[in-house]
Amino acid sequence: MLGAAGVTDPAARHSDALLACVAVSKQFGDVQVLFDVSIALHAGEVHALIGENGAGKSTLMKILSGYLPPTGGEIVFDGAARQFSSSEAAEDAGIVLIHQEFNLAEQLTVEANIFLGREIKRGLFLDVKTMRARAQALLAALETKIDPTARVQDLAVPDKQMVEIAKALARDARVLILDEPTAVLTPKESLVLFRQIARLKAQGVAILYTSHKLDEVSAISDKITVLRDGRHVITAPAADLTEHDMARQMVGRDLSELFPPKLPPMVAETVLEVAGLSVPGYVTDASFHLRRGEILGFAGLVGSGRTELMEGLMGLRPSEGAVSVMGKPVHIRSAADAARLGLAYLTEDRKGRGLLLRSRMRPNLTLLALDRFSRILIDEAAEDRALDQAIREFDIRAPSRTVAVGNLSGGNQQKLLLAKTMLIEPEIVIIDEPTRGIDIGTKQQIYGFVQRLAAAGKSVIVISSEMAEVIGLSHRVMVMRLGRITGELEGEAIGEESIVRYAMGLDSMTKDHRAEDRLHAAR
Amino acid sequence: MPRADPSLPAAANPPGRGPKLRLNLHLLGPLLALILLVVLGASLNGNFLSPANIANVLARSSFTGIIAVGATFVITSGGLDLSVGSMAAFLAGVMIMVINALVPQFGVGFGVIAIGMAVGLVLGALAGVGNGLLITRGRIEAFIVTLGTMGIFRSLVTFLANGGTLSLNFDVMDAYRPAYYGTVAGIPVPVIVFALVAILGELAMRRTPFGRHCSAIGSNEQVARYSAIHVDRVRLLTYVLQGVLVAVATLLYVPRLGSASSTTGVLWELEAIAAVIIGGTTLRGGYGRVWGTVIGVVILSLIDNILNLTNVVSPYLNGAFQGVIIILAVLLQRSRRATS
Amino acid sequence: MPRADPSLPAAANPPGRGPKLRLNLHLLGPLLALILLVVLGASLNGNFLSPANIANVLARSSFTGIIAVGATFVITSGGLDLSVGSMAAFLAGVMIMVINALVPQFGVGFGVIAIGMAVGLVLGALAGVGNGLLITRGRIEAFIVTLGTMGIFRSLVTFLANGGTLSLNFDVMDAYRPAYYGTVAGIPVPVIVFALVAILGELAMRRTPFGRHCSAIGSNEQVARYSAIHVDRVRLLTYVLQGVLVAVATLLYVPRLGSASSTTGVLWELEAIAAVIIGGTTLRGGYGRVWGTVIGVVILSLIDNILNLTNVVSPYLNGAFQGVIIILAVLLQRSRRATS
Amino acid sequence: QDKTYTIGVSVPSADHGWTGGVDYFAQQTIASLSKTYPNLKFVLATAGDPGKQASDLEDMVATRNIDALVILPGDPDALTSPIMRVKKAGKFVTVVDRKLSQPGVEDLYVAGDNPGLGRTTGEYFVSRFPDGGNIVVLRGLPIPIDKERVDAFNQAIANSKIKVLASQFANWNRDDGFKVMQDFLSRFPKIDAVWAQDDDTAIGAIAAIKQAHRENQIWVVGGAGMKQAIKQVMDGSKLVPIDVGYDPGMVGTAIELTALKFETGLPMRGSFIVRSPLITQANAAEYYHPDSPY
Ligand SMILES: Nc1ncnc2c1ncn2[C@@H]1O[C@H](COP(=O)(O)OP(=O)(O)OP(=O)(O)O)[C@@H](O)[C@H]1O
Ligand SMILES: Nc1ncnc2c1ncn2[C@@H]1O[C@H](COP(=O)(O)OP(=O)(O)OP(=O)(O)O)[C@@H](O)[C@H]1O
Ligand SMILES: [Mg+2]
Ligand SMILES: [Mg+2]
Repeated sequence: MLGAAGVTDPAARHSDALLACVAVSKQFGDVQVLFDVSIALHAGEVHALIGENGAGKSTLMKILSGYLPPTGGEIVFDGAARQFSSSEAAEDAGIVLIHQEFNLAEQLTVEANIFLGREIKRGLFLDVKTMRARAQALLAALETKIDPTARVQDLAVPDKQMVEIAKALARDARVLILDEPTAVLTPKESLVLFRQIARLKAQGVAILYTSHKLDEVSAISDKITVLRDGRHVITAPAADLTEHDMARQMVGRDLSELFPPKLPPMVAETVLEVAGLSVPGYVTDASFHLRRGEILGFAGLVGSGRTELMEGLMGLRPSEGAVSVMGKPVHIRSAADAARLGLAYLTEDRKGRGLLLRSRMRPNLTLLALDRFSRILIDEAAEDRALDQAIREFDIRAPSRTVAVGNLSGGNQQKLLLAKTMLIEPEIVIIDEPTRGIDIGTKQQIYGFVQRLAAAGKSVIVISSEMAEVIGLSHRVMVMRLGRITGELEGEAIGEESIVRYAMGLDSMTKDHRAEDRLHAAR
Repeated sequence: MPRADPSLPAAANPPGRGPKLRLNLHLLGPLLALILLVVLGASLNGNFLSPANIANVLARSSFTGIIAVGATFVITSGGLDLSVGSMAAFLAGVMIMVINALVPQFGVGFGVIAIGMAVGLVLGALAGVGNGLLITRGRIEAFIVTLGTMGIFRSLVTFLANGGTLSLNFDVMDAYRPAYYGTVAGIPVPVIVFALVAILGELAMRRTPFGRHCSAIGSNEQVARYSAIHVDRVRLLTYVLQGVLVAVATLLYVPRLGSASSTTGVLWELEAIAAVIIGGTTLRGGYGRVWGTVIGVVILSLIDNILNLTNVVSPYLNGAFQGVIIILAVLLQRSRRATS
Repeated sequence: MPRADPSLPAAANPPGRGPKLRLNLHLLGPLLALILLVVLGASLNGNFLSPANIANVLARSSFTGIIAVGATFVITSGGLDLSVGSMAAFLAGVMIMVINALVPQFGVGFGVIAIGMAVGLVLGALAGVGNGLLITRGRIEAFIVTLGTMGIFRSLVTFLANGGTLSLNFDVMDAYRPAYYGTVAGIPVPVIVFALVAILGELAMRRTPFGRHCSAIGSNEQVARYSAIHVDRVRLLTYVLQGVLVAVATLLYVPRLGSASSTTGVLWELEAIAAVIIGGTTLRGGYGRVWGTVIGVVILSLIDNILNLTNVVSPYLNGAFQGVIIILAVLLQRSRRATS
Repeated sequence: QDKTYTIGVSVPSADHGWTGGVDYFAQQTIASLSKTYPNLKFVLATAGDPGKQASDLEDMVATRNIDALVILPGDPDALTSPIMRVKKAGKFVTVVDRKLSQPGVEDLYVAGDNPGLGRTTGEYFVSRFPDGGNIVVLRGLPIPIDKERVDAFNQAIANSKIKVLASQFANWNRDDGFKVMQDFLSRFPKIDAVWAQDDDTAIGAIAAIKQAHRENQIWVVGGAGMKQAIKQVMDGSKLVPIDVGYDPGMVGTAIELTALKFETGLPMRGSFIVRSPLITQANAAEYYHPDSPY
């Protein structure tokens, strides 16, 4: 259905672009992050913007949608140079941005968020009935079952993203800009989104889209622009770029195979044994074990309770069940208990649970491992050394060491979070969505890092909604469904189809439920 | 609710037992505390439930009540106003002076009172504008601004009264008295005004964009800004509303004793904030409910009333009983919520 | 004014030219206000800069100063303690009663005073534990808990004093007096204690895990919890620290006036909170600096001192001048930061 | 005389009507004395709590070089020690109204008579209720002054048949007088009289009594001699039959006496007691000053 809109030659329509920026640059303090970037968006066209973490994608999108003023260059909208004084002005013109970071008022209901600032009124009063009905309709179109009267703070991360998308759809956009909308979505939900994008495109909406999932990019976009270090590298029809090309343009060199070959798992003792763990309301009776040097994947659909299981295990949620670490039964009542036993957990919610956005990198990095840096007083020099090392080891690209973490690009925040978690040198590390928002080059580094950890005798649990990641990394995979562990796969048996079978429940396993097929169908 | 994919669990509602029940108990928390207090009062003194006593308590609640409705909006949007008590004293003082000054010329009549009222309301709004502009334009913490204006208003009224008491002209007082002591259909006028303000406030909070914007700003200012809400304007409006409501409270206060002095309205700000929080609004902003505030105000008034209706161990310990009851009233809500 | 980056509040590092310069001005804001006040004072009265006056001002800042250091931790971790003033009165009352009761048996001596001090410190810690547990275990808003205990402590001291004043045995007073009026190397003892508390506080805030944990909790409790911080324990500790520091302030207060009554420590809580905020700590938590608080306290003391240096228009307007200066002091920092 | 003298005046801030009167009279006296004696300078400070008042004394000594201090100590026990320090610094000290906890500190004592106020009132109540009566007491702020008055009152009525139904703090404040009285009226069907201790409180109490239409069954005694109350006594009100004076103007007397010491060089020493007189319809005119704010 997407193909119906057709793709025209981009060069021919450059002049009649709906929204364009010409030679735009942007400086934060002394640091320039965009250099003379030009890009043109056309009605009825999906334009993808790709680049490494910190390349300036989000910044460019914010400039296009009036959230940030450019420090140079101009914005052309509808054929005329426009200076949007604020995001309101841009939104009034029909330019809508879905932020990379959540942009929802947590204490308000889903419906209130969707219509925030654009409430429908009857007389003086809100027309709650109409808004609720429309919200319901929008959410239904997105194939989610989110209750419009639920408070956003009670939603899971992917559901929040769907609300965010619904909010944007409610605003009658002429230009829709989406900043990594699928980073927190599973393939199934992504497909729903892509159908909406196709619908809007057919209606003549111009769409700018960014993602680190290059398969998606080549599946849905008509045109692709690559940014590297704040500079425009290339704009080309999607058909002309393979995923491999994209990656090379982004990184500036050829990338080797994404997943390094798996090392055979050591034949070693069990370091973690979980029996009958339940997290009331989320997980029932989960049992599994983890061996030294092993990478254990956890797969499942959104809402299958993987996060809650691990949070229960880590003492971050009330849970019951038997846990033993290194053969000794333990009671983990808090993250501190877990840390003492050598367990670390990297949260999937880096903004809400992972990082202090207003603080700098240094206090964030050492927060979890602070006792390693202090007798009575904190050794700030040692902290600085740790930061140096983290920046090197995880390739964190920050404009300066003193920048507030909230001003780092999303991917670099994720790297910092990873560095923070690893700083306690855990024996067992649980990584929830490790590469969320990470560019393809860095992904590779992270995979390599995980494998080195395992090779060094540490044990790793990887929760991921990216099937390829679970398959490519894990020695063994546990699959969850509806809060229960429904399957275990090992070695050769690990494969997309087998995982999906367990994740969906065997009986509902039919061909067109398969994520990969959907992706192709969308194209 | 249509389910798009039967293989997925219900997304929004966690599968735990009875989310509805939990919600209701959270909602009913302050009400429960109120009911317990009423039962306590009734068991301690037979006159507690007499219509006269109930009318007294409610009428007295009306001043801080009306102010607290305003405070609900201020706090919901993440602000604070410490100046309300002194502002009330100041407005009352000016109103009295204006009316007294007009009487020689215009005689005693409704017109003079109306002018006095109008002056009070306008001045209240202006005071709110002052607070609001210092906070939004000046970018100064609301705590500091309103601590400052609290001192300023209090000083001004002391200065105007020359350290003493400003008293309303005795003849005007007679004409104005019904505004506090009068009843309509057996209900004291201040209670009616309070009820009106509360109902309008609840409607505004729950059913108007303004109310929503207040919670959005209190919940996350940046999100509000990104959602095309004029954050500064809404925030300013909450302080203006607060100022106007302080003036409304003053309109009812003046006819009660016909005087204003440096002791008028002392600690009303604490009472108002406490009522707002007891009612379930969060001090950090983002969520507010006016009806809860109303119950909070009545709870606080009842505590005083009950202490006056019984012989406690020693009047020196009044404050201690108040403190304990306030904490218990809130603890009750919390633990109910936790165990349900 | 350049449009601020909407993606983050201006907290850590606002964009625009010269982040270094701006940072320094933000840092130096309260200091600047202090310097201006000193210049004002010196120009109004030649004796302002006399060692005696400076010693007086600093010595009397020490009470609220020491308390405000504690409040800096409480507020940084997102809490609030309204009970400190009444707590000080209560602790002073109990200390005096204990000492007076011991004198007949043990005579006047350092031992008796030491016991009194120990009782004060232990009781202060316990009071802090009480506040802290109600807040962390009881899950009640700090505002409500400490509003309640504020009433309770105030009542208790009134009760203990039987509505009057508790006075320290006059002979003990003679022995104890140097704790306030004495000097070491020319510096008054309370100033030395205050300086010590401030230095230790600044170190604790900036260079210990405890200080880091406080700001982490105040800035995002969830992040703190996920970072293996015992949120409730740290929060409890801030209230205990606050209680102990209130006790330390009381140890210096008792030898000054030798008495405690229901008027002791009235409004110290407001003064302490105001000092903390003037000093640059954010009321919503997440960022605190002890040295700023120290400057805030001195600024507040200086305002009183300066008002005593000259004949102002009317003593009734003192409060207005205070209010204006407080607002100006903060406005100055803010606009400096904005325009630089 | 060419030599100039500075007199420091420290009084409590106007936190209720009576202290408002004190502040007023202090300012008036200072204004008129400054005019009469150009060589006299005055420093006036008002304080809300004992700590602030002690600070004011320090400031007067350290920065204003006072020669004499006139002080109405908010809490005399707490201020004894700071006043002694002023004395030790060689200043002339006049204490007003309240007795310090140590004898012999002050040079001059212009004393009010708080127990006297309670006693006089109590005796009046006894005289009105030879066969007993039900009364309620509205107290002031919980500070020593209130206690002295109430203790003396209780002593005066101890051997009578008067029954104190209840007593509660009304903070020398009209609003609190109104509230507490409203509640007492709901609680007790039969009240014969009210001791409100203060005329402001009495005004609040009277408003509540009128609201309940019980003004013919109850009478009210306030205290301190506020002009409105004295007017009512003068007019023969049944509701307010008497008042008991407690003149805030005593501070003015003290300032004048202190000024005279410097102007006349006479040795000023000793105590002047300002009585708390019973003000009845017969003598009310003597105490009525319509121009005073109090
Ligand atoms: N407000 C700001 N202040 C200072 N630097 C900033 C600010 N916002 C962004 N930056 C910097 O600008 C650069 C570009 O960031 P941007 O968020 O645009 O990257 P991105 O391409 O979206 O990366 P990612 O894929 O990780 O999301 C980064 O180095 C970032 O740290
Ligand atoms: N705070 C919350 N309140 C109520 N329900 C929640 C909350 N957080 C999550 N849920 C619900 O709990 C279930 C499981 O959550 P979640 O989606 O995090 O599981 P998951 O398997 O970790 O998924 P993924 O890791 O893919 O996001 C979902 O039904 C979700 O809607
Ligand atoms: Mg980005
Ligand atoms: Mg998850």
